[in-house]
Amino acid sequence: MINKVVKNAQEALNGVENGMTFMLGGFGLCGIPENCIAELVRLGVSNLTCISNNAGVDDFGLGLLLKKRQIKKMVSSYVGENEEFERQMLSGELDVELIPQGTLAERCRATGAGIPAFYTPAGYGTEVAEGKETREFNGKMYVLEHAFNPEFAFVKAWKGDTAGNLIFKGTARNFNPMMAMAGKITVAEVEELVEAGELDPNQIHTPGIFVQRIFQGKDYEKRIEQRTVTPKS
Amino acid sequence: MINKVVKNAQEALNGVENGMTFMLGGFGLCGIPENCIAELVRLGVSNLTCISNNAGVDDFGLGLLLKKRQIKKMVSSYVGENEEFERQMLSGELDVELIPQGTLAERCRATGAGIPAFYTPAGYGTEVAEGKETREFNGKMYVLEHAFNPEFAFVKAWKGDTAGNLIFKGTARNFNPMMAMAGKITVAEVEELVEAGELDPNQIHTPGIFVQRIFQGKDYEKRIEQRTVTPKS
Amino acid sequence: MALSKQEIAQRIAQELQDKWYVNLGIGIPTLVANYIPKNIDVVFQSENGMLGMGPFPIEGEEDADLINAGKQTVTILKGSSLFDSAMSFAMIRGQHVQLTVLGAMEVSQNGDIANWKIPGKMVKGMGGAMDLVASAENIIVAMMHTDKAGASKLLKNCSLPLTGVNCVKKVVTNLAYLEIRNNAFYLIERAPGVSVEEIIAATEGTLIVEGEIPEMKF
Amino acid sequence: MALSKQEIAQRIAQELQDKWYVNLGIGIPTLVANYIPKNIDVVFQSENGMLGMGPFPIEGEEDADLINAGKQTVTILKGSSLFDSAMSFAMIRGQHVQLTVLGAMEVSQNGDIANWKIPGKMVKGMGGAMDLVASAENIIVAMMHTDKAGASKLLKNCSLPLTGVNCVKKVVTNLAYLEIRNNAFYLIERAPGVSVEEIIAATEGTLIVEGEIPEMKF
Repeated sequence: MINKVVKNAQEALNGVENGMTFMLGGFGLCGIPENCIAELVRLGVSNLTCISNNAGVDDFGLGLLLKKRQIKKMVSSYVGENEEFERQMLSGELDVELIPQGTLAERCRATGAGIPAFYTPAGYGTEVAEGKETREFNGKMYVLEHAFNPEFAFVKAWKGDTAGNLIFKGTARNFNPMMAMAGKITVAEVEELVEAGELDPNQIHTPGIFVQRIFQGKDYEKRIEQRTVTPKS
Repeated sequence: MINKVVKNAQEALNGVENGMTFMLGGFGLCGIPENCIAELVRLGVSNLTCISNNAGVDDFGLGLLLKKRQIKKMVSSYVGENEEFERQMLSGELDVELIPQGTLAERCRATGAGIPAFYTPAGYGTEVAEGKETREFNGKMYVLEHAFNPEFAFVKAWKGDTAGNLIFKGTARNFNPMMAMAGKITVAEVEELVEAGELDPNQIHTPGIFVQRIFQGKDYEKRIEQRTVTPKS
Repeated sequence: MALSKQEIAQRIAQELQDKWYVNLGIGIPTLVANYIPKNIDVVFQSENGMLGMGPFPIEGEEDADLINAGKQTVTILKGSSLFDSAMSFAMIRGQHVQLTVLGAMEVSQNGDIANWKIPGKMVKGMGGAMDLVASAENIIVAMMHTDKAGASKLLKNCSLPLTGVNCVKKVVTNLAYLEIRNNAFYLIERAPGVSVEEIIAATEGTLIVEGEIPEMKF
Repeated sequence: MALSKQEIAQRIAQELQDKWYVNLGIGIPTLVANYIPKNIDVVFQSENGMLGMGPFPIEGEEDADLINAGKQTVTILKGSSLFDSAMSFAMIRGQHVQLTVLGAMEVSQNGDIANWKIPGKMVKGMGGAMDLVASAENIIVAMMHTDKAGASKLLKNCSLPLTGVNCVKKVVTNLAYLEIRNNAFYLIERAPGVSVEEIIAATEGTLIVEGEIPEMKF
């Protein structure tokens, strides 16, 4: 089996440059590639376009890159948890493209699946559809949406093997599998890296073919945004 | 959790009528809904349109329906294992629409995913693209393909629970998950039906929302088409 | 008395039907889960990738890998399933989810809804709302009838950027339960103690009042 | 001597590169798996839903739930993964598979290929071939140079319904290894003992012969 293992985030991000377009997995702070983001901060690459459902919070996730002004443009569906983001956006420092969450997910999948474009009902009749082709199918209106073209995809998995196969946990799966499919170079960081053959082939979420580099992540913080609980009775 | 269990194939096929369009999972004879097919034969419904990657063999799988002339039209990608099929097709008794396998899979998924149409490169420049819209994206030509509109989908899973969640085994997965998404009524037959909660939620291939009826299958033959082996040394 | 947010949620819960899969938006809609009629089975879909969303975890059992679309820690139930965002929105766009409940800043009498952007002031993004409203067969909007200054939020035309067009069929506000059809709001029920006149005064869009309007029952 | 089917497969195997994912069609292409150079890692994709296809099972260990695209019983390897058909063709259309090897009834000098239908006589269907040839960056065709009657299958234009257009870059036949470019077949290697003249005689399409043509080495 082809071995995809690299030593660490530093080696995994080899080739990352200013001005590139990245996809980053995660929903809120759940399932984000913490190690890769930290390495992007360390590298100081700038003028980045980041495709990610959210933009982190002020002091974690993509918020770390925003604070250092490394991001030129965000492509997201919801960015409501980040004041620095809102400030940069309203002041015009940051270019922002907001797209419906399902369209974002499907565009990521399309990118990896060799589908250049597809029709979706989401956003028809709204400013999201402005300038886009619309079309009727069976009496309902749809918008034509296109694939992305990212240089790197950074994803975070629960378990991964040396062949690049990934298994995600809980709702930390979210955008990670589609983004893994979409990267020209896909980097996977995992909480637990095992030998090929240790994962059940029937239960793999992302087949290794989509992953170019995989490494054992470290120091996961896995911060919780809204700690909601039922009091012990 | 919503309970989807029905007693048997007979109850599961309630509402099936002449002239309907069905999807049937399976690749070759691997992962086909044996119990549902047997019940379709017993019911004797006719003038059916069947969307299925293959058409079975002369005396098993969809071949059983072909032999009884219950099928008016087949929508498939490969039908090379069935002499009765070839005879009916060449004589004009059977209407056949052959479409590329990846296009078939993606059209099934699109049907269930609310995507009315998408572009694929498969078949461009061939008779498959005749009469279809073609279009250039990034210097390459693509064909516009549409979703299906089946009344029932019949799928076969390895394990299923009372909530309709499904897990497939090996390459018996094939078209079953996308077809499960696509049926107005999706019937799942399973080798092992368990209580909700017994399957790992993280490892479910088809979430129960897509399944309207599920039943414990019986008498699985699971015939092998090409028994290829390495001799014991 | 105008309804509290809890009561709005409680009234909406009466619209749930047995065997429905339901997506609840952030805010008042989330509260609907607390008032499910005892005799029916419904399953909550969370668009970040969960079917069969359970209650908040017992204190100390929070799992950072198990959150809902509002980023709150939640639990799974027996029969739950977990999946990726493409699968999640396949369910939504493919109309496998029978009901969407969401909040709104404005609703118009032709069923348009605005809830994601105030130009120049606030842009949080639409999240999954545009997919939900463009796809769901049943959409109930949970909202205040008027803004803090008393201006109606049930309008002839929305003034804010739209989330979806011609999609909202039912609205439950602090004052009333209304249905949208024929380019008008039809008053179906009043909040207990709220008069038809108060509702007329609080509604900018065309309001149809046919016959006696009953009070909501809880 | 013209190559045997095994030798055609063996010559094609020399084109494999380290770390490639490869899809092998039914027939001669399947045999390529038997000749992988020792020093490289390649992974075979089977379009019915398997990555990391292993050899045929030991007698008695056949599993009806584990077959390849030719419906033959196979095995998995350490690091294999299993998936559905939509995922499988996502890999193929998305160009994650580096090489496709397949058979053909006809190939033309502009890279068209026909391999799925003989009008009025035989229609087995295209299976995954149209997706594969429309997507793969590297396509090698394994075929006989002529039909049983001696007529060339390397043509100016295909006469049979096409599987794909302008897609084939390399052809390995029982007589030769050829590359397709500039609307012509370029003769690169001869089968051992086969003369350039024999190949010219067996090729209907434009054949370019530049300099000395070496024999294949095994």
